[in-house]
Amino acid sequence: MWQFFHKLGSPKWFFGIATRFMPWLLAIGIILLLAGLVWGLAFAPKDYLQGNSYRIIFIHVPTAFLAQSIYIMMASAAIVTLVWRMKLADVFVKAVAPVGLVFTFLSLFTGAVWGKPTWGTWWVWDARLTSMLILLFLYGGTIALDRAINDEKSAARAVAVLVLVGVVNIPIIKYSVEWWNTLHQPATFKLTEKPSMPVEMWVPLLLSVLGLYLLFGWLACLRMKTEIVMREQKTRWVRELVMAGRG
Amino acid sequence: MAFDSFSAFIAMEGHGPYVWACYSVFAVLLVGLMIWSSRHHQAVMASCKRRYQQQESSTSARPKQAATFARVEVSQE
Amino acid sequence: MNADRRPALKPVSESVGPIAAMAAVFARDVRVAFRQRQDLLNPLLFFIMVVTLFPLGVSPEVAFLKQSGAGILWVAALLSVLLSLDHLFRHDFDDGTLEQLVLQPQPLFLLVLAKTAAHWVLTGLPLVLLAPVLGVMVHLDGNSIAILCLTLLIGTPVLSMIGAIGAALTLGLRSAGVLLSLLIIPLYIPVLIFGTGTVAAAAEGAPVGGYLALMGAFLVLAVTLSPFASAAALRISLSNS
Amino acid sequence: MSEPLLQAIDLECERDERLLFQNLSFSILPGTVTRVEGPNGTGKTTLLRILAGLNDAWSGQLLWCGEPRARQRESFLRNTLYIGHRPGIKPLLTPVENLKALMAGRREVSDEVLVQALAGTGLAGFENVPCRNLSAGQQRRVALARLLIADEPLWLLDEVFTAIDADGVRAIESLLQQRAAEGGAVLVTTHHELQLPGMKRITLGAGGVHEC
Repeated sequence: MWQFFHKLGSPKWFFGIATRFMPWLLAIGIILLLAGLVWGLAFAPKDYLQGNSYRIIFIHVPTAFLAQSIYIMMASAAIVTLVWRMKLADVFVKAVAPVGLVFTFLSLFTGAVWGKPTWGTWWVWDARLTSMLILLFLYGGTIALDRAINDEKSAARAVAVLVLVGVVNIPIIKYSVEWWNTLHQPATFKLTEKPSMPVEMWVPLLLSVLGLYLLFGWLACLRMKTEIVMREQKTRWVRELVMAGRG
Repeated sequence: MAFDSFSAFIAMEGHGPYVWACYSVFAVLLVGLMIWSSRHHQAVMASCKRRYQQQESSTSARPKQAATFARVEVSQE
Repeated sequence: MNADRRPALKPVSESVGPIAAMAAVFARDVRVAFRQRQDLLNPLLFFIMVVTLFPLGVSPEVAFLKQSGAGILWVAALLSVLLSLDHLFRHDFDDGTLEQLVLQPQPLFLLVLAKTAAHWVLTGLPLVLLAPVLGVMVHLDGNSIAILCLTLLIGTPVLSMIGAIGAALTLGLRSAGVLLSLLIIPLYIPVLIFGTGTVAAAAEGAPVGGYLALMGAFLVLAVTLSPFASAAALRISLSNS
Repeated sequence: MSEPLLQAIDLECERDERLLFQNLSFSILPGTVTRVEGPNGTGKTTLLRILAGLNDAWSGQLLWCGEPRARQRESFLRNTLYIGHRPGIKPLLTPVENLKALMAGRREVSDEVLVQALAGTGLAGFENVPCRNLSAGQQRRVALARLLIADEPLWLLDEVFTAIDADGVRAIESLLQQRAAEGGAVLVTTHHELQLPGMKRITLGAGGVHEC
């Protein structure tokens, strides 16, 4: 177990594994995502309440889901960074934060555009959208802090502390935003909450969530590899790898 | 197929602009992020390679110069 | 060699206890602050000025002010706490007292807790005391003012506690002030929501005991957890300097 | 009798992509003065900050009284006195208040002792003047007054002689020597030529900057 853990922390081992898995992640990810989206766009039945605008769900929900789970993953990696000082963990936090930011932005953007035909306005201070907006701020903060600290190791540890503080706050933020929402806007109808979703709707949704997850895996591997090469330039194995043109 | 024709598919009963705007922004950002990340990776690899090659060509490190605090002559024109 | 004078290892148990060490840290910060009273006044003036901007910039109508007064006061208090946070560790960092603080044979999180408590007494508490005056100026009624002060009393220590984490993380960085705000404002949102929401609920005649208890829970959570995060962040920032 | 207080094994530190030192091993024994030497930028201050426990960016082993330092942090901190080149003097407080605050977490010291210590550094009569009204050298002396009352067996002093006049330097030299004779351990970085018999040396950056 400990040996496995140690191996998992070795950048060299990760580099090899990532290079081997990345084509599969990319291929299966693209296939699943395209299948889910085409199905959702063209074949799924239209929603009896919202009409065709609901088709935005097939990208809104996956991006929102990814945005939240990326933050949770970052927090788990942050614990590993702080407790075990594992190199790969802070590489992960740094590599993945901008991806999380982009996905959060996408879920906000799609949510806002969806709001126009549904509520007749681009932006509603709805609980979900507001929470996502705050999540966007949290991502922005981690990236800004990371950029501001020159020393890589200190930056990684400082960001880890910030992400942990953030993840403790996320449930509190969510709860308080929902309470605030009921205080100011009693009973608006929610974008994604359906009493029951027919199979023709949730299967493509599931496909696109899975596809996007795999593509995120590909992105994370790629960006981690870049980060590893930058950090481990002085080691022999990176030198051999770069000179051989692999990776 | 939930639509009768291709033009109905594009129009989506008036919701087309919203749906297609979302999907296109999504596609542009996702593909852009993927391309940018892989370009960046290749650029980092290339710059590392250049640095290694430079190091190999100048194997003998320059001897360290002692500080003299000599004034630098600047021609006054 | 005189064997008697040989410096022996001092057991930790014989050094000063953590409570006395915390008291010393607290007393020094308060003393330094009172030697430079202008710095104490600045957040208060800022608080008053921000509140003044709303009647001037939005509307002086009584109805508007009555409705938004609590929110205005809360936002202004939040901003002025934010403004003062930059100094929390900066002077100590610049003159080296922070290094000596970290090297004290005491649990660092307790010392950080003492420093943060001093920060609240010097900035948060005066804001709470000033709030009734400004509450009258924005036409809040007596009950609302009382609830507002109560929420500020519970809420401003939370602001100081969370803010200390940000101040420790951004210590020694360029443009630390702006960065600090970016990191901390999202974390302030729950306190702001419950602070103003409680006043709004009270104005509608709803019972507010539960909300106040919830804010108290925030305070307990902040006091128990944030000193650890601040202490860890301080170590990281000092290690980097 | 001469078990090392602090022992460094294979210390390595990299800072801003630059290897400062590597495979650095030494022991600090009671009753010795050790000088850390090296040109500017070779990591003297960094080494002292690592030894003091301020800098975490190192690898290798540090033993305090034969055991890993991380496991007995409080004992290490209680028995080590570090004075950095930012000496921890608040300009708004008086010398007595400053010293009191600096000693507060360690042990209680009466005001008379502090006044005596200040007099010993040549600051008699300045006890109650805010430090911002003192010169740089005088402020430095306030910090160094701790050396006159310190009971910590290990002293880590970074650039102690900065801004101190010639007489002061001589007096501090003899203080360090006396301390070593009593059995204390002192580690200093300085650019002054120290005239101490039996002084040990740790030389950093030998053969220029380490290049990797």
